[in-house]
Amino acid sequence: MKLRNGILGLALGLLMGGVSYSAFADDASTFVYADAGEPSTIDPAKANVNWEFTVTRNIYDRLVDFDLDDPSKLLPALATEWKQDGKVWTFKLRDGVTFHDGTAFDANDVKATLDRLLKIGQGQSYLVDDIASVTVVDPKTVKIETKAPTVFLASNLSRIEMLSDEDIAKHKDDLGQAWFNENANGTGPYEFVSWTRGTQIELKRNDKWWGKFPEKPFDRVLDRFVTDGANRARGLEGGEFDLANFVPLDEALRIGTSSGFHLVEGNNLWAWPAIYLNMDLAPTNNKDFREALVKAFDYNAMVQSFQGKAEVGRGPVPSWFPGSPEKEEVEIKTDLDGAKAALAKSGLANAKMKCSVPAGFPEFRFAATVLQSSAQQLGVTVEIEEQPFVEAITAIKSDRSNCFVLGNANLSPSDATKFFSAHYLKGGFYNSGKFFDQTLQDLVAKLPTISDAAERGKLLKQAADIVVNSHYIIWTARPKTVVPEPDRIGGYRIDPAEYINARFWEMYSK
Amino acid sequence: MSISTQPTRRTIARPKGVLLPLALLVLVILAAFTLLPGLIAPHDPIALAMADRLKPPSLTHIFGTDEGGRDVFSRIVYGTRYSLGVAIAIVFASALFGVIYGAVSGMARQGIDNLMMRIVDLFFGFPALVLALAVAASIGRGLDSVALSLAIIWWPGYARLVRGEVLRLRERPHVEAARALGVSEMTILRRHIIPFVVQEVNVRVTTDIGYALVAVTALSFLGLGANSPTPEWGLLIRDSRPYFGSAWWYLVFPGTMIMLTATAFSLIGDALASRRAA
Amino acid sequence: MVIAFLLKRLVWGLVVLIAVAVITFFLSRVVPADPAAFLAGQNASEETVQRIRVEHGLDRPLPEQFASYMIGLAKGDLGESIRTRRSVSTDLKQYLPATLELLIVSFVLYLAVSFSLAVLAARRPGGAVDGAIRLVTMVGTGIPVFWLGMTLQFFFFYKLHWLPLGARFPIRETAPPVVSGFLLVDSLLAGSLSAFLASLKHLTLPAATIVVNLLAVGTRLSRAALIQEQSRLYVRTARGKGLSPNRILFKHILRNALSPILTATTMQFGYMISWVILVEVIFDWPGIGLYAYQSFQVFDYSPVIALAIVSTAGFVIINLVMDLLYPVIDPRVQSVGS
Amino acid sequence: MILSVRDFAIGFQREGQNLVAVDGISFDVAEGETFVIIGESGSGKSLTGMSIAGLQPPTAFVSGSIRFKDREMLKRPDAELRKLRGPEIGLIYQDPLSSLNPVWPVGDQIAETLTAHGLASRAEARKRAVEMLERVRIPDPRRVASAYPHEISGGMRQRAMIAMALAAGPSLLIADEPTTALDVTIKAQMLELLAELKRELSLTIILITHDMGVVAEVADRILVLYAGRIAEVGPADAIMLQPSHPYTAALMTSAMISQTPAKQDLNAIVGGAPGLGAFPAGCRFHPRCPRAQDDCKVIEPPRRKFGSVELACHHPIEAAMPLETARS
Amino acid sequence: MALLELDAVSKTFSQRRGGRAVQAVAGVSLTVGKGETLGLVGESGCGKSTLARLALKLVDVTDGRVRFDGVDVTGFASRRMLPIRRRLQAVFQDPLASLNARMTIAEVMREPFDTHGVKLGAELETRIRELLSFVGLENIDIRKLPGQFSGGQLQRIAIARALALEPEIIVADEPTSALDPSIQAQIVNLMLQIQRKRGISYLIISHDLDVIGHVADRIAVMYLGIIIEQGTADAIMQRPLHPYTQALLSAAPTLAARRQVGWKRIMLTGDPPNPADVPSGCRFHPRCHLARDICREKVPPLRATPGTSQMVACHLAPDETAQAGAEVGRARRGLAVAS
Repeated sequence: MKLRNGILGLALGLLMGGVSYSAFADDASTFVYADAGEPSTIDPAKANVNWEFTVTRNIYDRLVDFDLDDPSKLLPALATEWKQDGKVWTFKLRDGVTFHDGTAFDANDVKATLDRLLKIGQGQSYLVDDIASVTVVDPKTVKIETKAPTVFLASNLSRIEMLSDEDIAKHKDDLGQAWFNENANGTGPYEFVSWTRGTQIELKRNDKWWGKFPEKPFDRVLDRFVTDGANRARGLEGGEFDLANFVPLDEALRIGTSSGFHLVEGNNLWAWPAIYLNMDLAPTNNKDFREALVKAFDYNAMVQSFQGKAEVGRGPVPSWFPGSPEKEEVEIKTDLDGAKAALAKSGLANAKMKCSVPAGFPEFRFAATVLQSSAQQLGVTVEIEEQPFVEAITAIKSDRSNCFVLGNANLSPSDATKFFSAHYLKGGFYNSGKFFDQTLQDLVAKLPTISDAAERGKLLKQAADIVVNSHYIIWTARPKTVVPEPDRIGGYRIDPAEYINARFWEMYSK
Repeated sequence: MSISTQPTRRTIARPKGVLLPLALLVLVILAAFTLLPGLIAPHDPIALAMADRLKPPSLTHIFGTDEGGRDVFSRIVYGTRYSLGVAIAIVFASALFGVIYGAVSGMARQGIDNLMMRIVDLFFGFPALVLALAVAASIGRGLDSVALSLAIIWWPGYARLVRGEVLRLRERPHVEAARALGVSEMTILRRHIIPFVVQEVNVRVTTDIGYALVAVTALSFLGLGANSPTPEWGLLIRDSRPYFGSAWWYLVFPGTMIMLTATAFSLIGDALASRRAA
Repeated sequence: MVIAFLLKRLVWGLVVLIAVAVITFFLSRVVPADPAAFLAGQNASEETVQRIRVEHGLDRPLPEQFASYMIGLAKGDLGESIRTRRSVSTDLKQYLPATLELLIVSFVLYLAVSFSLAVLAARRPGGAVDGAIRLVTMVGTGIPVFWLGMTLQFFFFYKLHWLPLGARFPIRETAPPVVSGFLLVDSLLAGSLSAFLASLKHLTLPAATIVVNLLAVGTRLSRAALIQEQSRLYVRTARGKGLSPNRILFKHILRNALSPILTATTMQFGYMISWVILVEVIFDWPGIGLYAYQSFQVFDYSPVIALAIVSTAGFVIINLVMDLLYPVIDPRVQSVGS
Repeated sequence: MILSVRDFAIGFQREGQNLVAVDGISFDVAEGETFVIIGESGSGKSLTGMSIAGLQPPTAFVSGSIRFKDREMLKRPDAELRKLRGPEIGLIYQDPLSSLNPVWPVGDQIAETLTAHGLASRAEARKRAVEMLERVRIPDPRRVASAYPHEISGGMRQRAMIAMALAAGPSLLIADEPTTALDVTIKAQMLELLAELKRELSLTIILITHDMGVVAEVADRILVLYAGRIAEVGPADAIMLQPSHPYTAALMTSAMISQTPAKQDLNAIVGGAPGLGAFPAGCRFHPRCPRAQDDCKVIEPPRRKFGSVELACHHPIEAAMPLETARS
Repeated sequence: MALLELDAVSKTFSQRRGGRAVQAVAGVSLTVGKGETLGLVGESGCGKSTLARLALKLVDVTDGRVRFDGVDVTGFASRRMLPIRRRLQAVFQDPLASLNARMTIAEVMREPFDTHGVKLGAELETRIRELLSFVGLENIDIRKLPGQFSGGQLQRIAIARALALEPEIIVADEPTSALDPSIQAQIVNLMLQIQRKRGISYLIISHDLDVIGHVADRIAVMYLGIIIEQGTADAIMQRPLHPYTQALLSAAPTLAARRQVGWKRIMLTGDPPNPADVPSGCRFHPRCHLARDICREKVPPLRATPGTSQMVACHLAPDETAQAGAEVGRARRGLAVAS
């Protein structure tokens, strides 16, 4: 009896539901992006990692934009004009911009956003932590005063998303942290639709966006969370995804050169396997020992593992970065004899050391493997431990490990000091090996205040030399980023600071 | 109710066609891999040879090479010691502990027996992999912690098996006869109970080695086990993941090796079981 | 009698759950990692990190953290996930149906397949069919579950394009409105047969992976139970009554073999819960396994403990149900639990 | 003749060897008689009994012929044999507890004999089951019908087994050691019941046993099996009171404990019965036979008529020997 | 003095998980004298095997005392029992099961010596051979395992082992019932021969009245945990006084019965009752054809009957039972029933 009722109900449901719901709407204008992870938050004040930026960058706008091909060149965005006058920067805002909820964008939004960001102190706040105060001059003018004169403020603001002051006010109890974690209301090209936990975030195109879409843009974007790199590659190749990030290099090259795909190549900072050596823990606290490691390292193996799509780094600031002194740096080469001599000088023959590698990045693991193999030639034993990121960085910071492999994460398009702040300054989060040099500290503090580019270049070189000569870091390789893009779509450009971060508003179908 | 008066000849289990010999052959090969990897492996399992990076199977590299140009076959050969060695260590350690625990519980007074079995029940209530994950994560990564965490979830099976057998055997007439003879409890356990238990345990151990191997490689695959560049089989599969589409051999051979090994042990365990039944 | 038994089992289940909570709590806190660092982000200052630690109570002494966790637990609060920045209960509500759907489908499939194979094998023990089934299932169990998953993906998605790579529903399509959280049910409720079939298609590979891995043990145990029952004297009696082999199998042997099979099956469910983590990772299946695994990657404790508790609770419940089922199946088991 | 067995042989293949368990035996069973097959374990008595109902182990090979009511039973497809078991041939066994399905009520199992053969509807069969239980003298048959086997006593179980075997009205009942596992007092009840049922239902009974007391009580004719061959077959009185075959004689005398003065040695047969595959040449009994001579070791004794019995012995006990003197 | 004495022993088994406790043995007193054979007979479930275990101290009594050669051994721990065990040996029902299947016959045979610290050194094998030939196994291969011998041979081996330490008494629990009829007689004879040669005492437990009647000097009949009749073998076999004993004797089919014409056996109705559910009054009353009110109400004590050597626990014996008993005894011996 019960069974019969159940079947009846089911049949009824089929009949009635059949009218109201259809799963298979033919939707060609959907863009599926396979992202390497699921955001922990989509609050621009907290966004930390690529898959969070994927969402924030497309929903929100920034005051200024920059040219992906020449990061030193800034472009107008929400601000149409800006100028620096010592410690004070003035921004003129664009007219007629509205948030997705219909409210207008004005100077109050800028002030509320920056105040909130600095108060929370997470995410990208380090880019603007030299701001002293923000003042609304009039609805279309905002004045920002910094603690010391800084030439980089505008370029750093090219990474700061603008929220609505109404939203912030509405949720002011916790600075809107709970609300912004999973809700979004920006002025940007795409509008937040929904977040299906564990699966995807859906966006839809904002018709009223002030900017310009290409022809045949995508109306609907699905940001899929596909944590497994092989699955991202497989899905991209099989046509389930339109684009994927962090595709393993070998797979990217193979897919990109197969029919129906083309390769997009570019510079970036992210996949930059640098080996940080612990300055506090023996044996890597010995400078000669570090030198031995740096000289013994088989750079060629790294370049080969990147199938030639890489060069050897010479310092902390990549050569293509605005103002980089890299070209003037000495090329780093494998020098086994020099390494042996340095090791002899250190008196640490047969030393043992441990290396922590954040799991999930084959390039990082391989860099450690090369170090191990190179060190073996010196008689030095390297034990590799591959761990989740948090565990790995905790290990070196608490002196349980001698080295740590990491990429770079300077989000600013032209402010080279940000390379230093996180990695080489005291207390910097990524200063995992606890490097400290007072001269460098002073130099980095001084750099933004100098408006003469040539002068800045000189000081930058000086800072770079300090890092290089300390042998704190082994720059194993500086690979190019290679992204396979299906021929059916176009518009993808590599953001040098963020590995691969699709600007959905530039993407189009062919 | 008459008992059989016909002489029951001990019959050795008939090998199931060619499978058992094949399984034994796999075992011999594995033993050779474990004991003499240097003689069998044509290449160094660790040293990098970038020129040979990700080469498909050929005469020089019968299983192809990995992303460091290392010979996959040689890595598998050297890896036997890690993967199978750890699996065997886990099973032996848990069997040893489980047998002692189960025997003590089975011979103990009811109250103690109850308490001891409750503890075992507790372990059975846990989802195994979750516990292993938590243990391995908290005592740090590495094959030794994988071994420890798996042994922790593995021994209760033996304890329960052995206790059950001991309880069953304790009631058997030959044990009662020995008791009537005045044989001490320790001797009864040693001479009249354990030999029968061991038979059961042998079968279980053999089959379990295969399962333990799969479990070890699973934890390695999740990143809790061996560290690069240890050529542990599960880690090989983990490492091969980024080259899934470009280097099938890198994925296929270590997996096949695990499968062959586990199946061989299962087959042999089966043969042992049917021999016991005969 | 039954009530007393139920009560006893429930109390024991509670003991197990508390033990699991205690053990996983302490195990997870021993991990030398700082989840606050994850929250704070790349360039946060040490002060920010410290502030987050305080906010999440991570700075407090372990016994204190434990006490507040257990108090929360007693109120049904599983804590807060650092990674998702939501309460774990909310997350579980989201992820559990996916896992349950996968588990149930796999389990039913596993029962059906292993039982059919066992019947085939037990028909002529030691025969060619028996041998072949044994070998195939044995190989199935010898295949590491993650490797099998990848291999299936390789063939059925990559090479043949028959089945999807992973996930629960076609990406570009709109999933049916959530009612039960089970896509199979929801798509039927929404009246879409195509959605139902699509969800089924997505279930195929993950479920097959789990089933193939468990098959050997299940088939072997069912086969052993069937063979053992076949040699029982009541079977001779049934033959003496002139019953057909099918009638003997289905009316006599089956019901007798059911309890050992059920026992074995219950044990298998424990393994299934374990394998589900691996399978969800491989197939991007948005269930609690993947959820816990990803949380585990950033040392987000609460979801891991929650997974342990939830799966243990599942296991306890299944055991309980089985205990209640035995007397129904086998009248000899009168007082449950004896 | 309700049953006629000719040159029946049954054996097994073991390790490439053919092991013959029953080696070319012939006998007839007349309608309405109680025919007893006696033998020790390994003599092949149960195999013979089961083969009559077509229930020999599937791995066994058979030869010869077994004709039941003019139907050849050997080499007949199982589907046809099945139609005979129940309506034509009933079977009961040694261990009633394990011979009943533990998970079905007793009544349902009895009724199944009828429904499976399409002899009655489900309800009808259930009614008949209760009647059958009444027939086998079970007090309160209704309660027993709905009880599970473990809920009733050993004696009741064996009665229920008998009810089940007879439910479809067979003319032949094969009883394989039906009393062996039972207590003395129950055994007596069962023998009495069988005798009564035989009269009431005009059954032919083939009883397989090694219990001489049971034989003495019920047998009309006796077949003595030794190591797969017939030692002696004939009327019960002749065989029990004046055994001609040394084996039969020895069996009888060794079972006559109550006739032996207390504490005196019993008349025992030396040695033990040979197992399958270890049957001696010549007369299979010769290693244990006190009368054995050289010819017994090599020549297999042919079967011959000897008084009212047929026997296979080179040197039978000639004189009609009263039991007391058969003791040496 | 009695060699083995059970003084009002009881054994209650408590069942796990709140099941009802079962009193398997309820206040049984028995003695076995030197050189004497006591036969204990009863149906399955009457507690006779439990009694054997109590006598062997394999289980502890719930109540009562066990004495060996005058020594109260009731509370003896296993170490203190060791010297007693040397004098008190056991033989069990299933010889194959009661020998360790993984020990060779040689190992089986040396176990008593090892256990009791008897060091024979080189003589060990000779001694084992002697023992085996004593039980009629001259030329067996003692390096074989029990599985390679027949049941009869194994029971001989078990007996040889029991004899190894020259015990004074052997407790034999159903020593013949697992064997084929032709082998049973052999074992009975062997046990009788051993007694004649060694003057050993036996406590033989069996359900087979024929065997018990043949080998025992005295017989005790057990029903539902108690002794209901006890006396010399002759008396019990020829003139049983308890209706149950009579029924037992009468029910057992024998060869001799075939020759009795017009003889009607005493048929018991019903099944042996469940030890967990003991009837009131006389335990036998629900199955007794003579039962009356007193039987239902009053427990009959085990008492001596005037003019006989028997003890019987029946309200109606001997007056109402003596004649029937004599008839049963005569019928059993194959003598014509006086009608």
